[in-house]
Amino acid sequence: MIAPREEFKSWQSGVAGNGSGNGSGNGSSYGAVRSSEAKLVKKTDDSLGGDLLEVAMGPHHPSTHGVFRMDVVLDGETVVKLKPVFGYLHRNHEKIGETNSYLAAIPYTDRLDYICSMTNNWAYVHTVEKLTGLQPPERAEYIRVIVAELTRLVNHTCLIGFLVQDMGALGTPLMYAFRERENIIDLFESLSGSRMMFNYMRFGGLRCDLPPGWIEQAKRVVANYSRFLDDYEALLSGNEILLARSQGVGVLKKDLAISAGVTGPMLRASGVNYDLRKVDQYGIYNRFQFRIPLGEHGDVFDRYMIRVLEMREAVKILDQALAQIPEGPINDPKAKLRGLRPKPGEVYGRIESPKGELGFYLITDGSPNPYRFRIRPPSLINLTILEDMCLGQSVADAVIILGSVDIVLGEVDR
Amino acid sequence: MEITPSENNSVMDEALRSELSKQGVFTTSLQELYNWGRKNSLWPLQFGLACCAIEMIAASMARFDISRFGAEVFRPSPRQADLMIVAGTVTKKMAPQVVRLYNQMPEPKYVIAMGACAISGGPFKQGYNVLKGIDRFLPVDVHIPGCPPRPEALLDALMALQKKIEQQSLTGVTRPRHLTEDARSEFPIPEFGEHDLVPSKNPELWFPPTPMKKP
Amino acid sequence: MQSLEQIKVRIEQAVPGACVVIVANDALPTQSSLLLDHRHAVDVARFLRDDPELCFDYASNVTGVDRPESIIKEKVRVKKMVDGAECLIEEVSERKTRAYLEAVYHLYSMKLKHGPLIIRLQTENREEKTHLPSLTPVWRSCEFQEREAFDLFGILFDGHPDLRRILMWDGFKDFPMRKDYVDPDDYEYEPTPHDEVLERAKQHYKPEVQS
Amino acid sequence: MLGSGLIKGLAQTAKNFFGSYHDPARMVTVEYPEQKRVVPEASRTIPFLVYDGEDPELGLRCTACKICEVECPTQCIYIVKNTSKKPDHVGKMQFHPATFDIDISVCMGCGICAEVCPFDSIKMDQVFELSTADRFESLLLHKQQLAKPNSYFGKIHPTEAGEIDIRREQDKRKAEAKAKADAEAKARAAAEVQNAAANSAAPPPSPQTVTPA
Amino acid sequence: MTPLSYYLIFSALLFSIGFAGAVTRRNAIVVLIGIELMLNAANINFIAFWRFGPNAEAMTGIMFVIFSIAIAAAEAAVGLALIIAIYRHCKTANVDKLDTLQG
Amino acid sequence: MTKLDQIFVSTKHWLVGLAPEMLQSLASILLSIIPIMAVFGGCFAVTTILERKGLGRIQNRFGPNRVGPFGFLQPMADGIKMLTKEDIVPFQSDKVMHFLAPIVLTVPIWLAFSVLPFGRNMVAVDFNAGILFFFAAGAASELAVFMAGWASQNKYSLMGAMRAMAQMISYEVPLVLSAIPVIMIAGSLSLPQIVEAQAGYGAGWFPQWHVFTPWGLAGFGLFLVAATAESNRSPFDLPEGESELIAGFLTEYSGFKYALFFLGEYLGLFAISGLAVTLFLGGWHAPLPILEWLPSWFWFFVKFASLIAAFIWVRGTMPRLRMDQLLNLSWKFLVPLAVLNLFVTAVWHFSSNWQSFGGLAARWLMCGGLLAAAYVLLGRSLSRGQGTPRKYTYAE
Amino acid sequence: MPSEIAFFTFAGLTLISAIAAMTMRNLVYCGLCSAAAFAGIAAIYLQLSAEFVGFAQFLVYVGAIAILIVFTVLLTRGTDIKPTVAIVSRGWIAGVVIAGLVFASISVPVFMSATLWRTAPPEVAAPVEMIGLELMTRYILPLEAIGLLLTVALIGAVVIAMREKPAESIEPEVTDLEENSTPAPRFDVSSLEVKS
Repeated sequence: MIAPREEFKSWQSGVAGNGSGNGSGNGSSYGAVRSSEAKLVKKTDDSLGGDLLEVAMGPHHPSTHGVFRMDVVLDGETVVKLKPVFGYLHRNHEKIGETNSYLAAIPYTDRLDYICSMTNNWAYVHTVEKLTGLQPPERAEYIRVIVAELTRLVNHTCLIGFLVQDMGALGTPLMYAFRERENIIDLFESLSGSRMMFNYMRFGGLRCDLPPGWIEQAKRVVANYSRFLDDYEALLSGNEILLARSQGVGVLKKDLAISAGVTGPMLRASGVNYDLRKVDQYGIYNRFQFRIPLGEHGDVFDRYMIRVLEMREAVKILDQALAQIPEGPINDPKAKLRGLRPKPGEVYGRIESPKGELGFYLITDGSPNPYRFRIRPPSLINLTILEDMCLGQSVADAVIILGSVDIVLGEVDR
Repeated sequence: MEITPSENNSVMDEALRSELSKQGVFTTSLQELYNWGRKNSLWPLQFGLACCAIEMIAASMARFDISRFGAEVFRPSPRQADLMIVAGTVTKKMAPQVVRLYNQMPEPKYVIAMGACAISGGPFKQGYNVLKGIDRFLPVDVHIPGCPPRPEALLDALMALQKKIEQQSLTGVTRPRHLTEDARSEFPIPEFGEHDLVPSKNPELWFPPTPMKKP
Repeated sequence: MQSLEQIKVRIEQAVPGACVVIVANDALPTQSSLLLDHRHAVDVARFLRDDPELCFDYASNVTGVDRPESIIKEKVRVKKMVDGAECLIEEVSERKTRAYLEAVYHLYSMKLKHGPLIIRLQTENREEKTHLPSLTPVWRSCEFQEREAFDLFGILFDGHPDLRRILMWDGFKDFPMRKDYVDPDDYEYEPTPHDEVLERAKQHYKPEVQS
Repeated sequence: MLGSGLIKGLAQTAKNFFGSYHDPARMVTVEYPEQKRVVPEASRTIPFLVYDGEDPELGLRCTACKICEVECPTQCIYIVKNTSKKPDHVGKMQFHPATFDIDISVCMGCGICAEVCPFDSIKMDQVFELSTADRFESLLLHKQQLAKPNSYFGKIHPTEAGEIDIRREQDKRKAEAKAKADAEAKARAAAEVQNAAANSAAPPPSPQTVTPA
Repeated sequence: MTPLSYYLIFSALLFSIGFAGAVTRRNAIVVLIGIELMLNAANINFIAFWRFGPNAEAMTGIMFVIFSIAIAAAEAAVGLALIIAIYRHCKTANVDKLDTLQG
Repeated sequence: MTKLDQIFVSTKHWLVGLAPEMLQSLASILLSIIPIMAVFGGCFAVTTILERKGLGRIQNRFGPNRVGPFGFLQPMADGIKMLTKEDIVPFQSDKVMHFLAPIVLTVPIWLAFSVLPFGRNMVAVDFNAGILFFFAAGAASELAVFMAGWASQNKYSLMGAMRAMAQMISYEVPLVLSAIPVIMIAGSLSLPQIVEAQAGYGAGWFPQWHVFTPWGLAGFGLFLVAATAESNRSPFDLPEGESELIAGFLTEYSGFKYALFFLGEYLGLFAISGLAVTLFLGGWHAPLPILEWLPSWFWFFVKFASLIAAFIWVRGTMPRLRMDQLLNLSWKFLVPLAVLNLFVTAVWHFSSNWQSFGGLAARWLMCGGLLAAAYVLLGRSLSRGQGTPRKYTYAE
Repeated sequence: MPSEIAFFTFAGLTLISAIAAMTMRNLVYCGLCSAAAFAGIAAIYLQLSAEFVGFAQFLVYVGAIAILIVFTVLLTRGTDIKPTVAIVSRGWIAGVVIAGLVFASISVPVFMSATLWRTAPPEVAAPVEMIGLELMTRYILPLEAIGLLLTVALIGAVVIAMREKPAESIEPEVTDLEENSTPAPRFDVSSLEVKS
């Protein structure tokens, strides 16, 4: 039906990912035919006698969880150099935050780490509350803890799904993860009206109260969740292939993790006890009984397992919070919706998002919009040591190491 | 076998169809078969950009199950994909890559712009690194507004695309883009400039209307 | 954690010649900060990291801030002789602030679980003297964040192992997070035009808009 | 060990395979175009404008105050005030929009416009089947497309709409009562004036009471 | 039925081609291919003579070819391993350039 | 009964008889080839849709169900689309090889079907070295994969091709080694004779299939693992592992050529499943004597289908291995076990006259114990301490 | 007649591929053409009703040796893919002349001999059982020798192809936490693009 295109007279020939993205010298010119020189193999002199292969994985690559690129140099299948390239999803959150009002920045925080919108909301309103001295009432604090822990469940389940997907399981664990995610998303939707971009928290409180019957539904979901976790672990935790792929792979040492500012489950998998829920005791986390699981080896399997154990702890917190939640108002009476003008100064606020420390740094100058709006993304900083973890591993390992770091590009590039 | 465009309108009534069957039944049925095959086997490119990608994944998961339409075969290689779902914000740094991926797809190929960002830059259109709509560089078949659109909205768009394919003919004015004589299956890839993409739009594709005037 | 004054005294003892200034912060949480001088910044940072009582082993947040020249108008009552009589006159005095770029580091201690300690470094101006010492050798976590500050603000970190653009492409010339950055003119049709859009529309659609 | 984990995993998937035939918790697919999930009441997609009564032009609650235009984070709302005024539900004369456009190709559905609207005029819709091939015309919604009756609002957000209706009804009644009281007071005053005038034997002005619409 | 001489001529041709290649080409891999072709030419002769020979049930030709194939496999494995080792050492697989022993 | 059993054979004879004398041999060949191509081509279509539906069910969704009745026309739509899709030959690629590769892959696999016995007297060609022919035909696919990867001139393709070759060469060894015990016991390389060797029922009901012996079970397991790897199925789908190599050696293929690769891959799977049925699962024999009234080809296809289902099931469950682990599995686990299995088979063969109860038990224990011990030892050494439960501490 | 057609087809294909394998510039083509030649020879064996040998030839030569050759080409790539020397050189001419002489010296006796023009006895078969029995009885010693040879060759090939020094595992560069240490630049410093 269609005449075959004999020669693909294109500006490039390689498929996806090995094209230029960074524009550093290999950007194609508009309308001009790029040199058809085979850039298949770039020979580099190395002492080992083998030939090195330069591969650009990404920005369109199935394993990079979005638009991330790793410039990898391979010796056979072994990674000898890895250069992360960012910015393919740089959406100028900080610039937009500096031109918009304090209220208008809340929906933008939803879109930072778009799997954990609730905790992003919380981090931002937490920072502004620190700045303005607004104090959310008790019920609001409880609801915040509940939605944050539900978010943790969503994030960790999906992460494990993506991680096992990266190992090559045909999406089955991911499907199960999303099956359970949908239940929590339903909760969030009936609470805030949207499936992903909740825009739920407000300075000194919340946008709206729980709808009737929500607590019961949430209790049901949480009760099912530990059952689901058992199933999930039966599917994965003992799987020999998963063990072989993940144990001893991508080891991150304690000292390096601290120096590199790694936070969240990844840090705790390396054995560092640092969880802002315990350290800062923000919100009302001091009221709940829960423990911080710590890994020992700091490899991919520990990172997987820490997340499973954290989910089990999150279920515990949820059980307590859902049982204890009091009645009452959900907003600080001092809070007003529009026209927030904090007095000049600066503040840094942070919370433990599922991926690590999510901080906001605001400088105010008395105008209705912040002078400086800075987001401290856990995903980006956790990637600092990506190369250190991947060197000497095979390319397939690099993929799952990246998966185990748990990045969301919206947050990495902002 | 010659069928004039007016006759070859796919929304033809039964009487016309029976009349045609005397002379051109073969062409008509071939066309139907071709459209039927194309519309029921839309393999998307496994290609997520931002937030909407999560809803795209959700659409392929158990609750919404895009596979019912035969479209769950997310191909990681553009050579085997038919449908590019631009799911999320296209940044200027990413735009050349998106165009390149489109160029690498074989004809017939379709583009769905999913979400406000892909259509117009959406909430991020004020940003300096955000492309204000993928249709500046690529011909988009279906736009789905929303931020992000629900997975059902993606399914709805898929059905809209299927309907669009169904109404195309092999010849005449309703023929698809790739069967026109001067069809381009590749579009120029913008280059990174010192301040912006060069050029910032493809003038052959992008015909915005004049903006209204604020009194 | 020790108070900022104590830390300042200890730094000045430990790193001879270091000049540390406390920068006050009037906001509610009063997170005041320490301004360091360029020459001793790395030594001070190393001291902060290694001192067993401080042990700021974790640099959480590194960011740049743009401080362009601005004019602060102050109303001052000045005693002046008017018509031979002394009287108070309100006079507006204009004061120009110094233009500089700033790097702000938020330090915490994972070991002792305290913080934050905020340190900041300022460049001489915004145009050509935008060099600052890099603290990446002290804390690895500064690596990408300093690169980002370079990319978006144009702060040059001396001693950084890999100072390249991180978010924008390599050939990009501007520093978009600076306050005086002008967006590229990629104006497009906007159906809900606001004033600035209309200004641009005039350039792009001259005949249509005027007609 | 030695493959037992693999077998456990296989057992899990087998459980799900067979479960998908009888267990609704495992077969969760909703076959979209035929079956549709009931979206929760709070659900929101794009904004719309509420009007009371039958006529979208007359009953439009919007007063073109432009708060939403200012607060919208994405600046996707465009309002032009009409020069004339029309009475609102309590009878106060209000401006109304000559143009009210929302560019849903930009709107991110955050709902801030609905939150800040002091007139309960702009609310969040629940339609999501908006896909279109036409990027410029179909995605710019004008006042005509945006205006939807209050009954529709009551259908998609029953709780909220109920509260608003009650409040507006109260406002209206209060306004009526106030107007009545005002009228009575006026009448009384007029009567007093009249009396006084009568007492002073001056011809009284004819009383003019305005009844609110 | 094809006469025996056809096979013999064919095998002679094959042998000469392999020989010419082995002699003229410089790349060790091509030389090895040439040698394999010559070996195969011999094998064809064995099979042909077995097929046309007087006592075919003895199967000597077949046996010889089976062993020959096995040896060829071993030879190819060792030969190619040698080529890889030489390449790694001298960065070339060109036999002309391997003249280190000439001093 | 035999009428139904032999319906295809007698139909073929009848049809051949209709042809003129001169063309009878040609007709006979055609009548063997065409049904094989039709049946397995149909199998390909049905398997793709059933696989998608089955995976869907495993993942708690429906799978394709809107195209045609129950979605069964989905493969047809896919086929039409693929046929009409533009065929892109990359600018830098080697055009001849790019074109030849899918053909070189598909044709030999079709040939491999000619020696498989699908039922009683239903084999296209009865070579007396049939199994050797099968493996020889399978060997060509490696070259095809290499050609595809090399001709594409794409890094991912080349890496995929290298992986594919290393994998196929490594797994051909255990594949052949695990088939040799069957040849030893059956005493023939001819596949119909191997099926015949599994005829009859022990104690009147127990099928004498090879899989029901210790060496047979071990061999069957080894064969299946090696077959999965040979046909590039999950968890051994490294050559086209999409999370690492986009689509491996298929990255640059589009349209009909891609469809041919797809077809070739599935045909390879079918062929090797058919061989597994023939070698270990008793070919076309019924599992129980009372079920013998069902035709022999029915039983072949039942076993064949259940093997395919098992492959789909495994595909839906497991993540994939890494390259070095894959090769280790072959060389350090499968090959030694297969060699040991040869020895065990010899023991089994020479103890075949231990027919007393004690003798039988001793025979089973000895052979089974040897294999089990080797399995445990090799498995432990392969996993090297992985899988020991880890302890996690908690901080309050 | 059909057998002659088959013979000429296969022989022609084999010779063409053999010539191509010997003359092609691109080594990958050489390898693939040699595979085609080996396959053609296997077909000739089949035509000579040496079934077992034909299959074995295909399995070993196409399935193993050709693959090995191609693998080696890839591992030693960059050497001879685009040679600079012209294909027709003095050495080349000499080689072809010698090869022609070899061919002549073999083929002349073939053409001279009358007995070689005879056609085959009608039915000859080499059943696999017979081959097996022969291997295990009369040829047991050569078989053992071959087994030994293959083992030695296998080990030898592995030893030869092994890297001279075992590949050092690349230690991840950990940023030194010691004092006074600046992490070594991890990428080429010259590529730094510092512009203000």
